[in-house]
Amino acid sequence: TTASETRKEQASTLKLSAPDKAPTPGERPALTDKKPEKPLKIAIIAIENNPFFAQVRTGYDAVKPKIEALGGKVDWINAGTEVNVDNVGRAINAAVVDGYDAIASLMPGDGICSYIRQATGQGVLVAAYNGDTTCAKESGAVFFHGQDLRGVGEDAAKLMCEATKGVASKDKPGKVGVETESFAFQALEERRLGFLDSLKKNCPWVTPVGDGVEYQGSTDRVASATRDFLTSTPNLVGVYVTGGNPHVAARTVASAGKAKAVKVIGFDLTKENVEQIKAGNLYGAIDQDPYGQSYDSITWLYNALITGEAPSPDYFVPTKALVGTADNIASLASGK
Amino acid sequence: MTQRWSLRSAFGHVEVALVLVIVIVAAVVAVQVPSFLSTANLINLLLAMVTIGIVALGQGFVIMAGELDLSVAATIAFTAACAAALMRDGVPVWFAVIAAIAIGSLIGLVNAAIVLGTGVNSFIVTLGTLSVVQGLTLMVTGGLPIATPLALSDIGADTRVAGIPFPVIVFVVLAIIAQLVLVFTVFGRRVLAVGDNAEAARLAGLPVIGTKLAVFAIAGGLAGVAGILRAASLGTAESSAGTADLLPVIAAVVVGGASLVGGRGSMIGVFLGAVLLGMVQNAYIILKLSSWLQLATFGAVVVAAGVFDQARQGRIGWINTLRDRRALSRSSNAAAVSAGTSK
Amino acid sequence: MTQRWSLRSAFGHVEVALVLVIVIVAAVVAVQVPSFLSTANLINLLLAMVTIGIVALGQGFVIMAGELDLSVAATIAFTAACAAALMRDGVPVWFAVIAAIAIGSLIGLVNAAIVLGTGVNSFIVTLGTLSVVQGLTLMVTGGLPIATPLALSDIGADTRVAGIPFPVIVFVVLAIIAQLVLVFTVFGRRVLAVGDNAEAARLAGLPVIGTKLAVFAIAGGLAGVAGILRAASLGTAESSAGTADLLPVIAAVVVGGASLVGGRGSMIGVFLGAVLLGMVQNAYIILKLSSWLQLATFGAVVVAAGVFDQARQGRIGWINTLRDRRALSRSSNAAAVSAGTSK
Amino acid sequence: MTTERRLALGVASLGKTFGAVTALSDVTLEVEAGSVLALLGENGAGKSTFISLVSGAVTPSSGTIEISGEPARLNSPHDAARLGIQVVHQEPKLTNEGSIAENIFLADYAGGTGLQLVSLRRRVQRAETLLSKLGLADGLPPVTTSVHRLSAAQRQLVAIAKAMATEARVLFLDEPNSSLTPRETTQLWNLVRALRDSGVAVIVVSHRLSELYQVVDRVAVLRDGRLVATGTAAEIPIPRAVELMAGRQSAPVKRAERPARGDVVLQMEGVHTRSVHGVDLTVHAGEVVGLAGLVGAGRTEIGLAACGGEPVLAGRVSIDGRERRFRSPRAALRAGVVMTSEERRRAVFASHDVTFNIAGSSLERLSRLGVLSRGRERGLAGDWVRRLALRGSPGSPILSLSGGNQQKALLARALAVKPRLVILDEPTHGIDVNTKAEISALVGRLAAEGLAVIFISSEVEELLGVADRVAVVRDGRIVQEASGTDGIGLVAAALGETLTPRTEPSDRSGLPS
Ligand SMILES: Nc1ncnc2c1ncn2[C@@H]1O[C@H](COP(=O)(O)OP(=O)(O)OP(=O)(O)O)[C@@H](O)[C@H]1O
Ligand SMILES: Nc1ncnc2c1ncn2[C@@H]1O[C@H](COP(=O)(O)OP(=O)(O)OP(=O)(O)O)[C@@H](O)[C@H]1O
Ligand SMILES: [Mg+2]
Ligand SMILES: [Mg+2]
Repeated sequence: TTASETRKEQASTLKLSAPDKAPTPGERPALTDKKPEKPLKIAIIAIENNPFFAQVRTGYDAVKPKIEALGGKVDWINAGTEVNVDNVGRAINAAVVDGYDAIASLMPGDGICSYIRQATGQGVLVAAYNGDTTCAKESGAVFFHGQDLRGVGEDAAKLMCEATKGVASKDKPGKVGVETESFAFQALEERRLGFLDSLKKNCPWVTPVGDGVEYQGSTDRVASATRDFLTSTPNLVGVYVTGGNPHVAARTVASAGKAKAVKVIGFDLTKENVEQIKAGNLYGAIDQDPYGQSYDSITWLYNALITGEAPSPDYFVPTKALVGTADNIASLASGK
Repeated sequence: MTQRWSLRSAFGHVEVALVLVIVIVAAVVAVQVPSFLSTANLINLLLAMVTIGIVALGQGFVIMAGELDLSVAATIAFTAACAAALMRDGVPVWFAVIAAIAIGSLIGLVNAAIVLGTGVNSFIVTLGTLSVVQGLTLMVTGGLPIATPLALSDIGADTRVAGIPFPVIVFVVLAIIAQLVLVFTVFGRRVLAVGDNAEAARLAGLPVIGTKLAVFAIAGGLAGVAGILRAASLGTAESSAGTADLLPVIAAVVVGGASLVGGRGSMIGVFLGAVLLGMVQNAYIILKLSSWLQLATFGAVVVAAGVFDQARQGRIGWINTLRDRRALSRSSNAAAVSAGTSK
Repeated sequence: MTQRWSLRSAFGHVEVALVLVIVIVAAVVAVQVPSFLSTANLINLLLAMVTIGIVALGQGFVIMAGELDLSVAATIAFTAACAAALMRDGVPVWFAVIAAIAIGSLIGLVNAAIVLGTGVNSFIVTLGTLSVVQGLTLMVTGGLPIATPLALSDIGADTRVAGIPFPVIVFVVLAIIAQLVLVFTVFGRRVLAVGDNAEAARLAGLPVIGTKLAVFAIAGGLAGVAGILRAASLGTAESSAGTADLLPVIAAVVVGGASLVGGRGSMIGVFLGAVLLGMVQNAYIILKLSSWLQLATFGAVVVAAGVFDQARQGRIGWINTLRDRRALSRSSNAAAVSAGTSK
Repeated sequence: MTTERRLALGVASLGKTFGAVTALSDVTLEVEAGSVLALLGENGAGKSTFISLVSGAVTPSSGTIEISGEPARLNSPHDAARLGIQVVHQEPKLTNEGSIAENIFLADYAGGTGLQLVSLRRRVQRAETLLSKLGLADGLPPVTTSVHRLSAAQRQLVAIAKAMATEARVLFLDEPNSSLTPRETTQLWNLVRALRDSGVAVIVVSHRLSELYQVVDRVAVLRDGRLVATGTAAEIPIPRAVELMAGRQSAPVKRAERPARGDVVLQMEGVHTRSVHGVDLTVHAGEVVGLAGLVGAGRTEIGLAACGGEPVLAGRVSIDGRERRFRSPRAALRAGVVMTSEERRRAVFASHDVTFNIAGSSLERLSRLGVLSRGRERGLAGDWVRRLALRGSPGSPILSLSGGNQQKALLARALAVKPRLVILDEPTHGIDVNTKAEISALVGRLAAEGLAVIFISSEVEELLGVADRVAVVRDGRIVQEASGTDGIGLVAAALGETLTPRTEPSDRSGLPS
């Protein structure tokens, strides 16, 4: 059989009944108390080498004992050290071979959907988390739990507009430096492009410096690009960081004595980012509920395996996009 | 001496040594997780190394000819992006496939032309073109993936012949062809001669320039093949697929026993090198190793393969000396005894 | 002929060629954006290259001695993480700094010991240890950055001496020391001799093993220095297992004119190579280049620096041949005339 | 002999400059088919350059070349090969990893698309056939052996076989016998005669004039890149040729008077290495001990064992009466023992200048607290350049020197450390007659000052000229020692060969066919 035929046959393999309403973001979903009839195991595919995934790991650590108390089994599979299609795809394949009944997988890019298709084709229940949403659904994933990347890019732009109210206006246009981890990484491009679009819509007087620059995972280059923006752009009012380490940009702005004039916005409420928000160096960071990305996804997968019920009538179950700024950071941080 | 020779003929080829390492690793893993040796997993393992493996075959030719091509890592994504863009614009699939391979070869030819025309070390030239090709990929894709048409997936991983995914078949066939070319054709011998001693090759009238152009073109073309197969399997051409492949590709070639200064190597070795690396990556997922152990294990296997190869060739000087000394003292004891009697 | 010679003596050194390339790039950028040449921007530019530059000095010694050390890219993060962990546990700052450098050197020594003890190519060995050290970093940090105490930032980017950030001063001083060591000391000579022809150096009574141990130790130690300075500037030791620094470090050395096969190079060249790379990265922010042009420009400058160096040395074969041939046809016309008369 | 004069090669006003150096200028020369021409000249006279130009490896700066009466434009060695020009280069140009057979037939890979198939078995057969036809098979291991396992002499044999593998009209031999022993040289000359009689023009470069004159018909002498004389071998006998090469009358080199030998410096007792089996050897201060032997006999290995270059597996090595276990040549250097390599390319620092190469072993002496005194370094190099009449300035890149002058720089490196014992492995390899005499004299003088010398050479005559004692090595053992002027017979006998009496240049007899 050729692949085009198989692909057409898809989507019919999994039959779940959908509940009437979507779960409320933010609240932790309830785990069904039913025990599995036969041994059952669930895998979450992730990586483990950065602060964001450390938070994802805490959600996993919390849900694992609960499910194991019921007689299920949950495993964390390290896909490697870098989130890319090859690594994650390899891990999905390995999990299928290893006989997992359900897999929660990272979404490093559209390419991963072919692996998901393979897995669902073999009757494995797959959920997608963290990353892109578009093609996984057609590939048979039961739900996607994560950020609406373009949406949060737009949110970040709105936040930037608000942050720069005091320093830029129609009459006094300002510039924002964009730093992206990679121009070629899909999720980050969504965040970057969403930001640029929305900036144009919401406060056209704040414009980006070129397309932005790429820092390829190097903190040195976050720092140096920030310094370069500061020196080369007199009317710089903001810095937007799409990937990891916005706290480095915040710190660099602060040590240049420009924390008042230049607002730094990024993603994720990691320890370092929270500190910089508290210090007033990072204006805000948009969180994507990393705890829930694992906790919720695994819970829903278990429920689906036991009850045959999907978490939501919709495929896309967004995480709560918490925006952490100086105003609410104390309560947010203590709420964790 | 005889003992050393018999040992050498047993482990006479890098291929045999690698097969041994592979068997050992496989046995160790299979004891922990029996499903490691299931057909499905073995197929996964090969499938995971198709891209790296095919590109490594091309890199193998380049390295054996005494050069290095870092840019292939970017060519994989670029050719796939070009083909996907062409198909999106209505060009027939077969034509786009040929175009991808041709574009890859063209990049190879440009690399070779710069290297040969200016005498700049190929490491520097291709370090530069690596970046340029990455830039071109962004220009074509705008940073976002381009979906490929359904028809292309007929050459993707989901198409199986006798249960084996099509890309794996392509990889194996290409490895065999590459090995035959290297060993049995004039071109293959030229590659090794040019890589070994370009001056000697030139003086013997071998087409040094032509050979170097060819190896770079082959490397680029094979990167195109890899790019297309990857896009076909994934249903999309990624624009990122970048420098993550850089080191594994070179690692496969050198673990496969090729000399980094050129003149020596085997394509079956490259194939086995890729399989070994793929296997280790697969194993640590199956064994659920923690991140740090994954990295440490991977590194250790690379070093171990290198050491094993040296030991096999009897090239570890101090081991040889120790052995020789022991052998001699044994025989001279015997001699002393006989000398004692004769005196 | 004389003209070529005068040209050569003018561009007699790779340093001069690089300075020229740097001046040209700077001029081109400054014409568009005058602030490019502001003190603040020039300091930014140097500061951005401190990590890469310092590590490149160490890599320079290794490359000139005929080896390669890929693992330094991971040692930067590892040493910083170890130092940060020590400081977190209450160890005094100065001690942690020394420990970081010592740990870096130790990793270098381990690399050298494997290379020398087994004869495995240093590319393979350090490809392996690169991965192992990345693993160890994760083991130490658990993937989380470790904050460094405020006291450490006294040697960070925010501390300025005469307006110049402390790390930049360290970088410049180290580059000068490295150049002096290379040119004026016995050790420097040994490095170049060993890298040129290790077998000859051995028979000539040079301490080949000692020299190679030393260059790897220096490279590791300087990676430690770079790691500490980075942590001091960022206020935190990153655990990222990335290899983002790998290629730039090697690029700085080879753009700086060192021969990849060893035996030839200059530390001022390495310094200028790093400056050139940093300048290009800085320039495209200043010039607001689009994403794909950023990559393409970077690549083009790397290739151009290589070509410039070759041209300076009069090593571009076909240019020489053209010139020779033109000279020949002129003189053989003359000869034909005289031959014609003599017949 | 032949009635019609057929020109195989003609050059007119040929010249070549490298940068500021004029290597060859205004050479006009004709070589007949079916003749053997000796191309003579001191080191750096331009012999190799001449060959490079005529064989298409280097583009001339001026002049014209005719092959078989046709003007030829040689853009590559391939062009030259197509016109029937074959070269045995001074440094064998071989691929290291390739087998002997593959190297011999390397040129088979020259033409075509590259998609033709190669037959490994046929290549091996052809190589074996060719080698036994040429009589070179004895000196070489199986033809499937990789070249990197061969000694310098064996590589030279392969290079000769390689040149003979194709039908040549003009054959250049650039120092083909420089590491060959008399037996192999005789074999080679037989080959040359056979080729000459089949109408090939052979041009031979060699500094071993007495060997060379056994085979040549005509002689051409180069000096400083210019052709200074041509004539038959009878017209230019050896002494005249030597004079022409030097441009002056050369005083016969007298053997320096040496005081009685001093204390024992080196004592080897029952030394074993990989290929040395129980060697006893004593060298006194002020004594020159020669090591003679056939290719692969183990002379180099004995030297290496004495200087820490090869691990000693058993036995004792003592210096000045103290037992030493040198772990490396460095340790030996500290004890005053140095060795020069028989192979130039394994000994030069190729990307550096003459000064760097000469000072290589003396760095510690030229420095204080690890800081090198460049002034003293230059002084040292300048001294030795003068003492050895090295043609080239201390600042010139070593590779721009002619082969012989590179050899001098290497000699200087070893002697500059003021050793107690120096082991010279083929030190006059590729060195011209006058310089060779100078080197012999220098070695004599140094010995007279108390230096102990081991002198390894494949030229028996030279050995007997310089050595007080000659030890003959066979299969890793010392089988005979001889001294005095009548030693030559003994040594020759021990080597298992009769030294051919010097044949007259016009002698054409004794061709095996
Ligand atoms: N590539 C080069 N660059 C600069 N100078 C060169 C080069 N090749 C040769 N020369 C110079 O040309 C001159 C002739 O050298 P050549 O090698 O022809 O001498 P030769 O007669 O073969 O000497 P020998 O007997 O030592 O081999 C020498 O002065 C040498 O230094
Ligand atoms: N690297 C090596 N590998 C294998 N065999 C070797 C190696 N080096 C030397 N041999 C062998 O050791 C023996 C002694 O070699 P050695 O070089 O000492 O001889 P030699 O008398 O100096 O002769 P030559 O004229 O070839 O220099 C030879 O049989 C040679 O083939
Ligand atoms: Mg010569
Ligand atoms: Mg020898």
